[in-house]
Amino acid sequence: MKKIINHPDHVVTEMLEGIALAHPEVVYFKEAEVIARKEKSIKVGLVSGGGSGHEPSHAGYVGKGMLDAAVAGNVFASPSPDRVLKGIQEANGGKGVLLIIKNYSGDIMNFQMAQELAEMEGIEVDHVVVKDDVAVPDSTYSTGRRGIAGTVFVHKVAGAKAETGASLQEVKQVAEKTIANIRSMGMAMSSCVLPGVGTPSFTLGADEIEIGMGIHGEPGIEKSPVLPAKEIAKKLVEPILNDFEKMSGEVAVMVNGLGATPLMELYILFKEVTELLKQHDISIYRAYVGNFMTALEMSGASLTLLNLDEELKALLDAPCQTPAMKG
Amino acid sequence: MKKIINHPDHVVTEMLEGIALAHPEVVYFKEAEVIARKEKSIKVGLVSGGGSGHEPSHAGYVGKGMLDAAVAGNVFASPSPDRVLKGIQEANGGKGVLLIIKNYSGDIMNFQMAQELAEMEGIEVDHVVVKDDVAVPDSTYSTGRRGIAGTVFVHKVAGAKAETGASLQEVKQVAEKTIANIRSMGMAMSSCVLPGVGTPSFTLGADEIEIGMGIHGEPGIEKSPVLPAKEIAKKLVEPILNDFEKMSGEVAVMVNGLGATPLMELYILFKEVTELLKQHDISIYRAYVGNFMTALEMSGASLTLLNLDEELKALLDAPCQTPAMKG
Amino acid sequence: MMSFQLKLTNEQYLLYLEAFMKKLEKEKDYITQLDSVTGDGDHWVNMDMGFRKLIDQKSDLEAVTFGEMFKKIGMTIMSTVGGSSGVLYGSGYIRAAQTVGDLQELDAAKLADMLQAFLNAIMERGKAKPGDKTMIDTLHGGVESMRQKLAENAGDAEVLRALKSGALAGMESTKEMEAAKGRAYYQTNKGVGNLDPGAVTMYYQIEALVDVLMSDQR
Amino acid sequence: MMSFQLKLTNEQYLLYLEAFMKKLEKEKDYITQLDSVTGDGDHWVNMDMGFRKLIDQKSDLEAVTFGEMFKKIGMTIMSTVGGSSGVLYGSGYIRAAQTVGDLQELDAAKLADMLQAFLNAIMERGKAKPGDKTMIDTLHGGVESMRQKLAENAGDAEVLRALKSGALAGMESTKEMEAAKGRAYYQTNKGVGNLDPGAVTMYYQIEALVDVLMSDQR
Ligand SMILES: Nc1ncnc2c1ncn2[C@@H]1O[C@H](COP(=O)(O)OP(=O)(O)O)[C@@H](O)[C@H]1O
Ligand SMILES: Nc1ncnc2c1ncn2[C@@H]1O[C@H](COP(=O)(O)OP(=O)(O)O)[C@@H](O)[C@H]1O
Ligand SMILES: [Mg+2]
Ligand SMILES: [Mg+2]
Ligand SMILES: [Mg+2]
Ligand SMILES: [Mg+2]
Repeated sequence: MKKIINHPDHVVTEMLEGIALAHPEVVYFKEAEVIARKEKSIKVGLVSGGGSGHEPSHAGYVGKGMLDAAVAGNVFASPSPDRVLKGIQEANGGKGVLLIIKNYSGDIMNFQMAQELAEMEGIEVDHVVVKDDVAVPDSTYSTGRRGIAGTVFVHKVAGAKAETGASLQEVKQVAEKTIANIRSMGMAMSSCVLPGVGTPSFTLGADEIEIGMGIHGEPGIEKSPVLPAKEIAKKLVEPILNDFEKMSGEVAVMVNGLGATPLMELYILFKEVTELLKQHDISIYRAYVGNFMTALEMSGASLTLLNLDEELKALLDAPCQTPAMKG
Repeated sequence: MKKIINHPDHVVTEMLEGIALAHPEVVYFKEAEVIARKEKSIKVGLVSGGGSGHEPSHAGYVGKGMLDAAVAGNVFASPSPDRVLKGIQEANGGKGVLLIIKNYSGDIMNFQMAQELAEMEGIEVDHVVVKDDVAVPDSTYSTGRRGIAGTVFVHKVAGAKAETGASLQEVKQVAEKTIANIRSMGMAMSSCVLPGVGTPSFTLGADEIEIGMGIHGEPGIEKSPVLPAKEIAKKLVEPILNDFEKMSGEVAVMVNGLGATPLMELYILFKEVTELLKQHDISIYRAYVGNFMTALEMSGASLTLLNLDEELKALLDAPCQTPAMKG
Repeated sequence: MMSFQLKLTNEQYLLYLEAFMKKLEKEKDYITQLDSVTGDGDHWVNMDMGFRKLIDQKSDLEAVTFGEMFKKIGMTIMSTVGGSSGVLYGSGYIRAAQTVGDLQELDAAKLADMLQAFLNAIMERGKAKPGDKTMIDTLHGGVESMRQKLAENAGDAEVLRALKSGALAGMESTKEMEAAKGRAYYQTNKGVGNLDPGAVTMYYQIEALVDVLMSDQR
Repeated sequence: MMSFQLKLTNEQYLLYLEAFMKKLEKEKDYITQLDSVTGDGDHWVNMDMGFRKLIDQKSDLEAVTFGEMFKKIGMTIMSTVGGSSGVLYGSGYIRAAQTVGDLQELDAAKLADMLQAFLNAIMERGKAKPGDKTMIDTLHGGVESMRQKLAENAGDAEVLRALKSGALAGMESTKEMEAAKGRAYYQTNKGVGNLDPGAVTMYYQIEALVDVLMSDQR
């Protein structure tokens, strides 16, 4: 295992220390493994989080226009409720807190528990659960669809809404609308290696890729020999389009790298996705190409479409200023 | 070879098409393989470029506050002078054009030829050569030090200066001051695979890393067993500090991933760098942690320090709006 | 023997925790192996880390109400056990804390209420029910048979014996179940033929509790 | 034979390009192998791609001044040959274009001026000099011996023969040189014992040019 780390037990702490050192606009709470905005304001607070290893998710999205706090678990393991509680406390600006949870049973249990603890402290808390991955109905860690890169769109949209001074109910509503309009699908070309384990989490043949693989290496739906970018795009676009009941004809597109895939390839994949969408008369309002929710050094990519209306467009376009997303 | 591509011969064209589709503020000139700003303004034009495979360098830095045009060669091969000429023509806003060249003999020859062609057309052109890599005095492709990730600082600083309406001479001056104050050092943990070749460019043992390796896989100065992040940081920081004749005590730091190294590891490395700099009483004015100048899917990282004065700080802080750098 | 009256005190609870810890230490390999077959193999490590921390902080748990004690235990377990079991036990304890409030002692009926609240919290948190091949089966088996004896107005000793035997039966029933929750769900054989590790450690706890309480009887 | 007067026309130049192309096609494996030993093995591919493109676009090069022709050739080579040789030949041709301007024919002195300009441009572009084991050695050898004959007021035929033999000697001299420029520089043996591929293809060009010009003489 070749990794730039000191000790597998310290990767999360040291990474978050690095994030806080690199980005003085956020602050790090040790032990709770929480990254929160330094400047507080009176608005609905947004908290997300989950296992580490998906950087820049979620600490990279803490800042103006997106999250107020991100809570990190150990690598690929949900953060415990007390950590999430700390995140909630830090995010609380008096107008309530919304938790954005990815649909993994560990995350669900830990975040909901934290919500109850926070409510016992008198903080108003609500939550939404992102389940954007159309690959498999249930998975190794989830009952129902997994939550993957589409979660970043929820951070962006809900974050922009909260920034307007909206109520917890209103922020939750737009988050749920966003979730209802997101579909994702991924593929992997190589495994990742957990720092504490040291050997690959799964293996693929020398010329094999897996369609539908999850961001922790959970099984997908199909193994296939290496395909041209054009064909990979089809394998990702089609199940997504088939899954939408109806579409507005205008989408935001995210082509997300899983960690080790060069940006060159992500742009090539994006180009192929564009062409397929054109064939379906779907136009791209905004595009995101890069590493948004990774799986350590896994190679591969996921595609996310967010079906847009005027409200979502405006919220996507609203300014944000976070370590990993600015504009 | 597992890559999300259609054909090795088309990777550059398709990638640049993807970039232009994803970022409507830039425009793509086919055949010349140039990405340029869509909106022109009367200012000194900035052009950079070089072989492809280093994304987001350089097309990702085209936009307000940084470059006006980026010229792409084939993977790891310099663009020909006619391509660079097209970049110059597109960047020319009437106040002259500055070429930011990385010190590789191919790039030097092709960019200087392009400069002469442009001058024959009556465009005022000047150039600077970035040679920030302290690892080796001469390399496989360069006479003198190689130009690597520090080049991005030159784009940022010169770009901000040009945006102020400064003259070509003034922009060149600040670019040269920046170059004189940049030092970089890299290390690699695995090879990359050129799309047209299909096999790794070099090999490292299962537990081996190479200090000082170049961004095309050019030999470094030392092979070593895998080291803890703390030790890797030392191997990068020390030769850089030793190379500065004098320092202001305030630096911008870039921890740059070579392509396949997870952001988690880059932040851990950054944390270690911070601690070493602290020991030397050097404070960090601004930090950049991410993939800025990659080498396809090589794993590893480079460190760049930019020694700052008030002018450089102000120019680093100036706004920019490009696909890969915003703020 | 008929005159045995259950009065669970804070002190006894700490004795019980130590008794459980002793048992757990002994069964390291067995529990790890069970979770390796159906899950990710970390159940023993998770439980051990959390309960060891509890014992270390024992002095914090002395001379407080049951409500406070359970809340503290819940919070410690939640943050140190980790994994599914951490949040499930945490939820159980925190709900139990609400049920027992500022009581200093628990009688048999209150113990049953407390265990029922514990069970309900786990079922809600885990969105699971008896028969899903989890720790729930053990606790549910124990609570059901305990409540039946209580309804029959049985003596406390009989009630406690029913708690233990019901829990044992519940644990054993997981062997032939197909997992519906937790990792084993996604294994092709769904864990049939293996006890569920969480069901086993839950039994160790009930067994230790009953044994500590009954030892007073002699 | 003494009365042979060199008058290089645009037509002849195209004949020469075709003659060179024929030679190049024949030597594919040889040139590739030379560049594989000292460089990255692409010199033949680079040259072949560029000069084939030139021949394809031959009609554009007919009936124009030497200045225009050389500029077009330079631009085509620059964008299609690629590698170091692309920009080096491109630079040579474009500088040569400036030297010959709107001439329709070149005499021996003008040809020498043109080749000198070509050589100077390559040396400046490549920051290299004779003795660095590059294409420069061939061209420099040819130009020097040509100019000497011109200075001696030798006849045109003799001047041309000197160009060719000087170039051949220049090319051959690269065999025992250590490379200072180009990739071979970074090889441990620095290419000693091998001809430089760029020096060889440069010789093929000079040889083809002289042969085409001399064939008129017969
Ligand atoms: N949703 C659930 N509801 C109730 N119990 C569960 C649930 N999921 C898992 N468990 C219990 O937790 C045990 C596994 O705990 P542990 O290994 O510590 O956590 P993890 O499964 O997160 O690795 C299982 O054996 C099972 O008894
Ligand atoms: N700096 C230089 N100056 C002059 N000639 C050079 C220089 N660098 C390389 N050459 C010539 O170019 C030849 C190699 O050309 P080619 O293989 O086409 O390009 P590349 O070296 O970029 O792969 C060498 O054999 C040498 O003759
Ligand atoms: Mg487990
Ligand atoms: Mg686990
Ligand atoms: Mg070559
Ligand atoms: Mg080459």
